[in-house]
Amino acid sequence: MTETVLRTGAEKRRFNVDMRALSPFIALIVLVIAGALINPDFLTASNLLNVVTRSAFIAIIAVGATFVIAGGGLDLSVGSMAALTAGVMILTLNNMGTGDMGTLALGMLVAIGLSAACGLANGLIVTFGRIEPFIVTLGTMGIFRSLVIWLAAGGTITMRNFELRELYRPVYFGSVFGVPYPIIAFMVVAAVGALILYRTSFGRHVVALGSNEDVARYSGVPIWRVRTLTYIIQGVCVGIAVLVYVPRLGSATPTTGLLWELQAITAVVIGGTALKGGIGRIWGTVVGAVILELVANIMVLSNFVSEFLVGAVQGAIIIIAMLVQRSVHRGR
Amino acid sequence: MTETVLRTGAEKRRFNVDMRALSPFIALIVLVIAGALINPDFLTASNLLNVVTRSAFIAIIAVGATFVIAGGGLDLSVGSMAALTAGVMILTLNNMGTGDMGTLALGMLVAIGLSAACGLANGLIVTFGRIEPFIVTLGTMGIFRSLVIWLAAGGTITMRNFELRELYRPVYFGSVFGVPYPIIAFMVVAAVGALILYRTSFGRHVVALGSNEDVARYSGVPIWRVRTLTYIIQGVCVGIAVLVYVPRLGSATPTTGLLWELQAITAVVIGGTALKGGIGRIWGTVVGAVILELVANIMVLSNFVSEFLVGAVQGAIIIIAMLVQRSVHRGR
Amino acid sequence: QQKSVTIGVSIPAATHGWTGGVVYHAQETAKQLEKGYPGLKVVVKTSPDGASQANALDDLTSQKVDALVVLPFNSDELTNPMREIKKRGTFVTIVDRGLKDPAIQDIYVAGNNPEFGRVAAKYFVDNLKQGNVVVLRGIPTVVDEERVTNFEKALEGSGIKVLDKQYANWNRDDAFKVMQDYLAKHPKIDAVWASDDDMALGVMEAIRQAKREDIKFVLGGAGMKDMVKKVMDGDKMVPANVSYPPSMISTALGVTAAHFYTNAPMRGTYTLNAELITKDNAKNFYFPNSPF
Amino acid sequence: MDSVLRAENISKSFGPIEVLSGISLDLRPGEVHAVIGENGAGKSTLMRILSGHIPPTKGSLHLNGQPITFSGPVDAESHGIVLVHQEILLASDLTVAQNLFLGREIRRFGFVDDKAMREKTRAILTELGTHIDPDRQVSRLSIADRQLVQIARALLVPHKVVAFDEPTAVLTPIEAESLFEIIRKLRSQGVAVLYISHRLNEVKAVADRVTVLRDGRHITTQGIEGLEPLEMARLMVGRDMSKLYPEKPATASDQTLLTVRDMAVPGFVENVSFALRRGEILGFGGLIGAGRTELFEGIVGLRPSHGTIALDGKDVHFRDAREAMAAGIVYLSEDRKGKGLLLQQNLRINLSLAALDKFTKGSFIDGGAEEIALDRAIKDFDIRTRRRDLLAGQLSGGNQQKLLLAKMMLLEPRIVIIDEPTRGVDIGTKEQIYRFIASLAAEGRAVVVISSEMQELIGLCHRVVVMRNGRVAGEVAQADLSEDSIVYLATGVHEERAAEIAAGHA
Ligand SMILES: Nc1ncnc2c1ncn2[C@@H]1O[C@H](COP(=O)(O)OP(=O)(O)OP(=O)(O)O)[C@@H](O)[C@H]1O
Ligand SMILES: Nc1ncnc2c1ncn2[C@@H]1O[C@H](COP(=O)(O)OP(=O)(O)OP(=O)(O)O)[C@@H](O)[C@H]1O
Ligand SMILES: [Mg+2]
Ligand SMILES: [Mg+2]
Repeated sequence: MTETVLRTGAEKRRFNVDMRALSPFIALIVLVIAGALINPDFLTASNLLNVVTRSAFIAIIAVGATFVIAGGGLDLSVGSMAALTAGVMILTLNNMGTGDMGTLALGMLVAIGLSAACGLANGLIVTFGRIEPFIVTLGTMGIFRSLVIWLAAGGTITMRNFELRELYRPVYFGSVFGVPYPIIAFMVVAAVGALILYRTSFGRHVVALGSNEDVARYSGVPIWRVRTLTYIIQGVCVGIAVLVYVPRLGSATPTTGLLWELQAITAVVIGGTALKGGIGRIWGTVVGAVILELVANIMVLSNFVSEFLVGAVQGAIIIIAMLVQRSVHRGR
Repeated sequence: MTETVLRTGAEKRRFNVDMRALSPFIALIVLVIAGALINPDFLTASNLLNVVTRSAFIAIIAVGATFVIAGGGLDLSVGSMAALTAGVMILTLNNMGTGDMGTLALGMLVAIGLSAACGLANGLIVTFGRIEPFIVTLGTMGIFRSLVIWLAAGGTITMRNFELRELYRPVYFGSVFGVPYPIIAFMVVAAVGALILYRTSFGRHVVALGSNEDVARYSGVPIWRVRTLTYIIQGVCVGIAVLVYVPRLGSATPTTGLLWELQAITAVVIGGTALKGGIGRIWGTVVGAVILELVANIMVLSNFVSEFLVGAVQGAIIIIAMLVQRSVHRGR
Repeated sequence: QQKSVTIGVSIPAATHGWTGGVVYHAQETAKQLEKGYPGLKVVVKTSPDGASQANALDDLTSQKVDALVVLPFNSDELTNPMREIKKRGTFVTIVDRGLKDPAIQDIYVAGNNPEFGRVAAKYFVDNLKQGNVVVLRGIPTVVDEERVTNFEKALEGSGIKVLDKQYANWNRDDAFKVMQDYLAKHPKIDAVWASDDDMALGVMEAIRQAKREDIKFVLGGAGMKDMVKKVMDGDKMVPANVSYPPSMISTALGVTAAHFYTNAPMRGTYTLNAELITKDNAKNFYFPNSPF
Repeated sequence: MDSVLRAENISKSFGPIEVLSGISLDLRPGEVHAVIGENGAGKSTLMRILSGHIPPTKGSLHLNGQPITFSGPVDAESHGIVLVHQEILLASDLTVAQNLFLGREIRRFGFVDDKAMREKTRAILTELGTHIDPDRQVSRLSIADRQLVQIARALLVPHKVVAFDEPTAVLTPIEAESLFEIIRKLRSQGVAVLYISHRLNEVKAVADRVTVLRDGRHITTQGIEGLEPLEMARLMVGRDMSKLYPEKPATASDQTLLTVRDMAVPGFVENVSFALRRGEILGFGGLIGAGRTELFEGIVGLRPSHGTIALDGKDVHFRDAREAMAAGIVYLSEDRKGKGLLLQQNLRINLSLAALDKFTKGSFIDGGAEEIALDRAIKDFDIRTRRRDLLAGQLSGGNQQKLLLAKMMLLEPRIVIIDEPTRGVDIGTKEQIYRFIASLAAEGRAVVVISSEMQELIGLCHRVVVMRNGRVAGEVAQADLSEDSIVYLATGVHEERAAEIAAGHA
């Protein structure tokens, strides 16, 4: 008899957990409906594809941020890291000069390598220096940003080789069966991220680390390695985002990636990952990134908000979206 | 017998604790020495007074942030809140028109009232909406910032009344016995803050809340009230900072207070308060704010860093300062 | 005899294309001038916002500079601090954004932001005559506000209608996004005022992606070399530009240095007006070595 | 040389304080070796040294006759030595199965094999006699369930030595019995079991040899034959412990202080009514999960609940613990680490937290008064701390419980609700706490004792209400108090018999 009581309890709970993971999607749907009401152009395929496509950078970066945050860390340097990586990648491409696939591949390799190295640096300082990640990555944020500005001598780093640009352009603007590459890229990154976070020991260890470092240590989790790896994953995600970013405008400026860190963290939190660590929701994060971009899109499409107040409405919408999510939880 | 063991143990322990609380001061001293080596002008009384004086805004705001963070919260909206408060205060002063003390006092009252109200809003949404403070205050950050932009119609809000400006100027530029008012202001704010945090039930409750919300709840701590109050204190601190800020530049712009939240949080963390809550070090925070301003000052005074790389050196110095602190802990 | 003069330079940090250009030119000119005038020392300092700039000014004056060349973030904010500095007898040169109290500035190298908006508007009136334009604004600042209000004022009474205006923060990425959204929202746009070359580049990518034929041209501003090159080459989408050279800081530095090393007093206002760059005069504005 | 693990002259100091001095201990395969001692005697510290969690300051360990030093708990585990901690060490955001296999996940094709882990988890939990859902998040388990998960985790690796640090403190007799079954099985497999408990009857039942520690020193190691609990208690405390329970105070009156009617806590408790009288000690019995904790959390406003509560005949409703406290009702949580004490703060701050108003002069806290109160609490509740500036988390488990008691008693409540008052408390202190509870009743206050220890309910209470599945199953009056009567009501076996008892005395 007790048996049945316990069982039903468990059933009920599992359902609840799903609701919780679903709630970002609900917020998304509410937003889409709101958007459609505000402007009929909103629901056109091209607009929606545009929005999702350009949420790709933040989504990809935020997948990495999900690892870092689920592991109890924080990375504020991603925006500057993206700018630096983009800058160095373009400089590499420019210096190679030739407009063939090989050059492009080399440039991509450099980008991924550099951003992984930046992530490694963050990870090592955090783990071995035992300094709050907030401070470490704030510091490296300044360092990376300055390096771009210095490389660009205050100006812009632009892809010079026209052939190369045309060769590379489709990576942002092209599509297969109507699905733009950036969307494919971020779905793949999210899927791989989800696979790693949910289906590997490493992912398990990340969450355990974020949940309770002592327990993780006693359980034989190699915490230093795991923590450093989360930052490296973050770095690699930044690198991938840069690969998709560069073909869009073909340049890196001192403003590239400004405030991306804030957007990435926001996407992660909207997606249901707790900032204190111990929970990681990759798909929620991706939805969070799309939500952010949607809100901005709706703001431009709507006609009744003065451009001065766009930020206010945007802020209010995000808070309201979170309240909606909350009430969904509690309603259950 | 046990008794004697008790006492000496206590002695030793207290010393240990002091070392930890002292480490920001050690970082400060190291920086001062570095500054003196880099430029002899650094050690002039006027330069040092300047630096400490202008660290006043961030220091005052960071005292409030210490409460919020010690209580397990976070407030990203302080920079925009400062801009909004400054804007509304100046508009009030302009609309009163008269250049007497009464007007000024009214303006000040409006400033404190408004910022306290902003803090209250943050607090209520966080506590009753049960949303991550990160998201809530990111939202209100956008809202407050937009409101300034809207009030300024994209331009600047400037104090028009010349008499009033002259009347108000000394609040930033004046001094008693050679100590500028802003320094007095921030010492008073810090002292009051320390008194509240360390010597009142409310302060205890804040720390308890940040350490473990459940324990606080089971111990009869009115957690909603306490949490909301920390945000209100943060608001009031922003208001006070604005009172010191406005006479300096006499205007508020859409870019006023940009990134102050980051600086305030950095000051708090440098000062030894943990971002996860449960510890609050007011004096450490103040030192943290001074350290930040010192680093910027040293950057301006030094002549061998390319302008493009200032940010990099600044970031590196902050990380190194934290490493120094850490090794001081561990050496003990 | 050796004359020892120190000039402090305070400018905004290189946070976007144009200010990046300013920093570059300031540094280059500083080197040249130091070479040209023995005994001259030029100290260049950048600041990320108005309050920091006030701090940097304090710090510079505490190092006993003879003259200050300042490109203020915001003239309202800096008027007071500059007055303090002036009182101490420092020679003051202001660039681009004039102080509220003109008595403070010994030399004023004026950029003309209202004119920047007006010149752009005139180009639209002259070349489009009739039609719909969309506007991308910069970062909410006085500079942006002066440009945009004067642009709109100058359009009044013409057949040109501003369909939409949004902030894109003088940032390519933001401009790209805002333009994508404009394109989704407005079926017929005749031209775009991007008000800045960085933003214009983002706008053009968005247009190219959407393959829209209705847009006749994009007018940027500030004379970035890539854009001037396009004007020179006769690009259909970029028929013109409005100059707003970041090198104005060089002019200011040169004049200030000359004030100390030549006997002629150099006080007064030097206006560098916003000028329309077209295919005909483009080569005068093209500096391939500048980073901007 | 037939010892698996041998400790020689182990000493351990934290700073200047030596908490273990010169302990030697040898463990033979196939024996259950109990370690007993007062709170703070150093039992847990010794276990942590044996299992590699902390290094000894002096002395050495020998595994199978070879000297060995462990680099950490993982190293010790790889040598077959595992420890079930006194405190719950689980990652609360992970599920049961994930915790069980943390750091040693089963993998298939490089990915974690959740299905296999779930099955194994279910199997091992069933063996422990529980049906915890392997996919349940640990933060949603009751403490008892968490303890079971922790035991399951320890038993998962191949082991030669298993140390249990007060495993039964949070378990009810039924679960404890399954655990003993497992311990006996381990013994028959040649595993050496270290067993710490304050329940001396259990020690008598399960142990082969007993080691007694007092104040960090080794007192004796003896075979279990002829060693009766009473003698164990004497060895531990250093004095005779003939009488554990005080006389039940005769102050139980007819004057009703608190009436609870139709109380419901959604999801946990339904339709509970009872009355509490002045000067009485009312017990609440039942199995784990019966909902006793939730009922009282609901009553004092710590959980959403509905029903009628009348205090002194007047209807009241508490929205939070503060209001309940103001009305003179305090609730002491069973979860002292999670809900009772701030582990990262020192004793003084913990002690005064609930009753801060009593320590404020003007608007400021009087630190001196706090220190005096701490001195008194240390004396009154016999909190064994060799340094008064420790963090609460550094106190031994039993002493944490005493600190929690001291903290709540500062409020001078009229109604005291104590959830598992003597969990992890040594027998000497138990006696003190019982006397203390009796004295509360004697002063005319009312006390509710929620306990899973039948003996405690029987020895201490005037009446016992027994709950089952969130409802009141019945009430046992003083004259009928016996383990049987409580167990019948709690489990619901022998339905007719239980109904009889309930009908006879309700
Ligand atoms: N990290 C630490 N720092 C300082 N003292 C400590 C620390 N850990 C434990 N102690 C002290 O060591 C002594 C022994 O503690 P231990 O936990 O071993 O006791 P115990 O015998 O397990 O008691 P209990 O039965 O209450 O669990 C106690 O006085 C305790 O306060
Ligand atoms: N936070 C929670 N969320 C969901 N279920 C919970 C939670 N805490 C406990 N439970 C479940 O609620 C039931 C009651 O738990 P609990 O053990 O606290 O009852 P109890 O009668 O007080 O038992 P005892 O006092 O003997 O430990 C159990 O089935 C437990 O698993
Ligand atoms: Mg113990
Ligand atoms: Mg319970």
